Amino acid sequence: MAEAAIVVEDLYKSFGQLEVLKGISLKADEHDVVSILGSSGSGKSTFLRCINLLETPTSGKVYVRGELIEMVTRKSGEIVPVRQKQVDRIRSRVAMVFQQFNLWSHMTVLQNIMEAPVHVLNIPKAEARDRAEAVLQRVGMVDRKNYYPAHLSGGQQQRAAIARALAMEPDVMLFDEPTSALDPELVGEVLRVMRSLAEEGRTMLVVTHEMGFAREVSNKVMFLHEGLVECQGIPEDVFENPDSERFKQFLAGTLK
Amino acid sequence: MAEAAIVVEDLYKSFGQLEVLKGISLKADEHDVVSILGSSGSGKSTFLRCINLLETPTSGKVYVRGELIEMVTRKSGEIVPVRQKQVDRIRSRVAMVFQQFNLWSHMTVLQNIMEAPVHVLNIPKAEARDRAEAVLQRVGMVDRKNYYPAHLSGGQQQRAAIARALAMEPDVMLFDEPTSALDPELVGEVLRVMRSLAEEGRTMLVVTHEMGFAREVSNKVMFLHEGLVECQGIPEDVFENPDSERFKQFLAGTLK
Amino acid sequence: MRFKDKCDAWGLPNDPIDFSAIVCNLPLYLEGLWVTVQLVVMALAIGLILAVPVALLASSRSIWIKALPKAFIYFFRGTPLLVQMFLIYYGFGQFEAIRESFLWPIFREAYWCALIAFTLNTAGYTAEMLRGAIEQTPFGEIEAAKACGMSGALIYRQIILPSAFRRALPAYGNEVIFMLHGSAVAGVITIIDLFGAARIVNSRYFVPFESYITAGLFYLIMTFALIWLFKRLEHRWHAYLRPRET
Amino acid sequence: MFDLHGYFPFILKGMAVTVQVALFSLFIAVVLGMLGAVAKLSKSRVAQVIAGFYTTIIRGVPDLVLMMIIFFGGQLVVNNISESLGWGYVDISPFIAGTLTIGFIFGAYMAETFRGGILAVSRGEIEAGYAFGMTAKQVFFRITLPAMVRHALPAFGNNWMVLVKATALVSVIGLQDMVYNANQAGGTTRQPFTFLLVVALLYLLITGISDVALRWADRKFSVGVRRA
Amino acid sequence: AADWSKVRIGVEGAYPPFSWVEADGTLKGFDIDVANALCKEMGAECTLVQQDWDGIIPSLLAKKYDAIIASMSITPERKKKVAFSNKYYNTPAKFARMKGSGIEITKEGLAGKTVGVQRATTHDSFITAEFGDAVTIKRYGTQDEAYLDAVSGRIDLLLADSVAMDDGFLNTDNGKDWEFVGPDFIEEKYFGPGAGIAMRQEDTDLVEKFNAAIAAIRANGTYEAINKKYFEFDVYGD
Ligand SMILES: Nc1ncnc2c1ncn2[C@@H]1O[C@H](COP(=O)(O)OP(=O)(O)OP(=O)(O)O)[C@@H](O)[C@H]1O
Ligand SMILES: Nc1ncnc2c1ncn2[C@@H]1O[C@H](COP(=O)(O)OP(=O)(O)OP(=O)(O)O)[C@@H](O)[C@H]1O
Ligand SMILES: [Mg+2]
Ligand SMILES: [Mg+2]
Repeated sequence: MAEAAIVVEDLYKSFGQLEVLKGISLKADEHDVVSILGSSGSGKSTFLRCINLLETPTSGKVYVRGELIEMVTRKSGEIVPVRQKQVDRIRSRVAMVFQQFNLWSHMTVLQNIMEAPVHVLNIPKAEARDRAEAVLQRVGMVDRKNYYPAHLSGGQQQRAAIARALAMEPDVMLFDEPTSALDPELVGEVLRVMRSLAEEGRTMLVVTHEMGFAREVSNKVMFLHEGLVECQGIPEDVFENPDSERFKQFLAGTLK
Repeated sequence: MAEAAIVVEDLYKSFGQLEVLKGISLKADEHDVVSILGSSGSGKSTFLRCINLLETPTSGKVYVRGELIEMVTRKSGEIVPVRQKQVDRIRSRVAMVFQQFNLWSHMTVLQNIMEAPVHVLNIPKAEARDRAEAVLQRVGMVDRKNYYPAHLSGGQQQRAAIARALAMEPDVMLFDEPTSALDPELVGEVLRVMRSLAEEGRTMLVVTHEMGFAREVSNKVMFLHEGLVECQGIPEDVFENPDSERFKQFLAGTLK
Repeated sequence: MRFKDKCDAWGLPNDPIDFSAIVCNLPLYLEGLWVTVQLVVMALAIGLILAVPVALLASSRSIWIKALPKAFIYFFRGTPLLVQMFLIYYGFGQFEAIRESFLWPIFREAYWCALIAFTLNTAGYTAEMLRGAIEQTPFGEIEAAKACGMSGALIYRQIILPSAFRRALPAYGNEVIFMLHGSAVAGVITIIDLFGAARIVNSRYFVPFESYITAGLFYLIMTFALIWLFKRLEHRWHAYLRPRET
Repeated sequence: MFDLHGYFPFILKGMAVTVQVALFSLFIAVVLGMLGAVAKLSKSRVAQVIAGFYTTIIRGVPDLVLMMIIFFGGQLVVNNISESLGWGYVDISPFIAGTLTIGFIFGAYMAETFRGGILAVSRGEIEAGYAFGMTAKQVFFRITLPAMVRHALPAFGNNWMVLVKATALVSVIGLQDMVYNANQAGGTTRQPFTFLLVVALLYLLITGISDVALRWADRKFSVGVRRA
Repeated sequence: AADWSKVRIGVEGAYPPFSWVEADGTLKGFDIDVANALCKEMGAECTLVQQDWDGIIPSLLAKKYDAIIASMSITPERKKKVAFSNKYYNTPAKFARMKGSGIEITKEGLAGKTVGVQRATTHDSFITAEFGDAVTIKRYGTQDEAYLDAVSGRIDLLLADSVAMDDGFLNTDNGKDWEFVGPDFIEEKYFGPGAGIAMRQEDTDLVEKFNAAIAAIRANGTYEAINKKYFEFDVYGD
């Protein structure tokens, strides 16, 4: 069997006094699409950000494709990665799509997409350009490649951001509420692209409030509540027979 | 019989090539509450703004309490009021409440309300203060009198703006979509105040999209379409048996 | 050498750093400081008064009305204060016509020349700031004033200018500090201001480091006082912009 | 229009000096400003304190006074250093002193400008850089810096205008810029007004050209911005 | 630079006829010619550095140049800071007034008058010490500026070197309404023995060299030639 794409073991994270994650474990195999649900403030974003080390976990282990991200506790009590190089390398294999898109505003769409392949993966420019054109094709944005982000609609910006992540040919893609900054009519565009990625067999971790997506597209669902995994499983089980009171409440809230 | 509060005769208004009002007439007696309806761009705001000369009509006559606002055509073709003093005086008797409130941001609510009575009507300060307190009472805002506009909610700002208009003890009040810049939950506050003003017998011209208000509070309704009066009458007639196809369409649109 | 002798002497022995000349000449510094304060305060006050009509004219829509005030602003913002001061002091003194005119008693004095240069300079900068602030007045607030029957002049007095002044306050605070610093050029046309005092002490005792650092300290203290003052003013005047205190 | 008694080339020579001083000191100011901004935003307390001290003092004391302190004091310091290193005399010419002083002064203003510009860069764009595996250096040079230019440009333009005018002060330490030369010519011919007016017009020429260039730059760097 | 094959000399450039700047920017004048002659005599390669009077001694001390040839009077005060060569000329100081103003150079005559001098000169220290409480003193960065203000009538009197004022002002078109008044002032206490070359105190060898060079050009006629070029009398004094 192939190595699991992402393994998280007993992850804790505190901000100062506030304990946000209280021991979370997750195993995502290749081709898995994991939906992470939870109400606001339950720690979903923090969990995702710990995986590519935009936040440093307080304790716990993160393996990407079997490789453990090594951490060490400084004398000051601060926890830091042992080798920054390892972190940079792992980040380049775990691509993230943000809620606010975070496209680089001073670059065109094409430049945004070529940036990391050229400067992080050191791919020749010409090749990076071909790759960029291909992923733009993939998300249906070829005709917008020379636009600046500010001149695109929200849905187009998010598709460009997805293309930027795809161009890294990452092992895993992390999505943090990729549709919640969009108008309802733009949500569809982006969900369509994500669904097609899932069908292609990409490994994805998706924080979302779109129950339709969680139910139909993903093959694993994880519900966080106050920093703990409240329930977890395949969508059919979790949605049809929710054994958690809280999850029932949550579903009632989001569906009304 | 008392003089009619507002009489408009055959009003035309063009912006450059664009003819926005194409001959509008209206008679509002004292205590009348006239709702002006119409889809976006039909010229409602322009009509209202012509009455207190924030826009100068291209032709037509406006009488306020029987007094004709005198206009003259300059050699340059520009139309201007004959006496600016008359315009200022008439404006001081016709108060306007704007969609965007337009409170003076560097003054407290109390200062906003006292400003025009003191400097335009030349009322002594102490008296103006009493008057301001009274109108604030009227709109339920006494406890906010020393706040700056930026520190109030939209509904409170609009009530302050109504108080500012009331403090002028105007013959006529003009409202230009006074609730459409507000969140649905704030709309109620303002409508309640307006309804009570109507019940007091104030003469009011109200541009609004609130069909409930038009139907229940006003005693005259006027529907504008592409710069013309498409239909006009008492609400019962106009709403129950609309003889205009366009008005039917419009109603269908706003009620859905 | 005894201290008193040091004060009387022209030139001091070669000590690495010697502040005794400064101490001896503290009265000179204080006189200079007083001149600086006078010049700056008066220039700012008159300049501000002058700036208001200039700004109003410059924000007019008619090209004819705004041409002259704009040129005024452009000239005084576009050239160095030092040059403006030289122009007024040495330049005007060159003309027979000015020397014969009733203006001469004013242009004769370096003090008044400096004051005129400073005033016009700060008026130029302040007018530009005010013009910007005037043009930023929310259109709706002006319409609301019109709709209340306010006349044009009243609207300017009650609505546009008060809110423009508030908006311009932070930028004006910077201008005041720049004026204070700029005033040091007065020392170049025979005025014994704070910088002029430092020049005299330096050229008499050859203690450049000590003399200028002392002046620098005085300027620094005044700058901090001004910064503090403007913080207070902004606190008062910008209540309407601050988040509400609970 | 003016009778310049043949001194015009002399004034133009001074103008060349003025422009050189302005450009060289701009370069120094940009370098110092960048260092200052990075120091102020760094996590190191020491760097923060040094940069804070630098910007506060410089902006609290008039340029003219600083120029005197650096022109005279700076030479003494350099002498002491070069003597202790056994280099002998290292000259600080008025040009170097003037340029360094103005660069040093405006470095403090630039530091504030750049700091503001860097802070205005969206946090998310920087995070996105890290999320794609860029090193801190790459993020700074490829994301933060270019994105900052647009935010910093207006204040940068202001600084440049003030800097150009500040070059007039170098005449006071004896550098033969156009103000110095105009004073010389005005003194010799006893027609100071004429020469100073010419100098004022030349300054307007420089600031006018700068204005046009800055507008152009602003348009160029704002291509990625939607304008109302 | 200890062998003094290269010497940097500070000059002023705003003090005609001793030094001024031509339209093409070149330096001219008696001081300049003397400086060049002395350098030639010493076999040194000289660079002239123009410096405002105010900063002329501080810049010497800061080693911006090695010697000052700028009509600087040898005074006891300056000697505390710098070393001087022997004098290379000596001319008296004198007042000038507007023709017809009738001002006399007495305590009473000067009372309330404005006198223009160049800042930090012997004239400055003289008038400050002797008449400081009677007159208003206006101090200028250059002598030229003082002349400008004399023409425009901002000052009642000028006090300056008689020769400099004669050639640089009174004999020019601008100075036609002005005239000398009062006696020559040559008090050693203020004016010293004449104008000398100022150097840093530690450079005693350079002082020697300049002294020798001055003696040499006085002896070989170079000095006389320069003198003739500018003046009809002997500026060296006695
Ligand atoms: N940098 C930080 N410093 C301190 N507290 C933080 C920080 N980031 C997040 N938190 C806190 O951690 C908790 C969880 O935040 P997180 O953003 O992970 O929630 P979330 O589940 O993503 O919520 P949402 O659906 O609103 O995005 C919140 O209480 C938040 O205030
Ligand atoms: N100052 C102006 N200059 C040019 N055209 C204008 C101006 N003001 C309004 N118009 C045009 O006049 C037409 C009518 O505008 P008006 O604001 O009166 O419409 P309205 O009925 O109030 O619409 P809404 O419901 O959107 O407020 C519009 O087409 C508008 O674009
Ligand atoms: Mg989140
Ligand atoms: Mg409208």
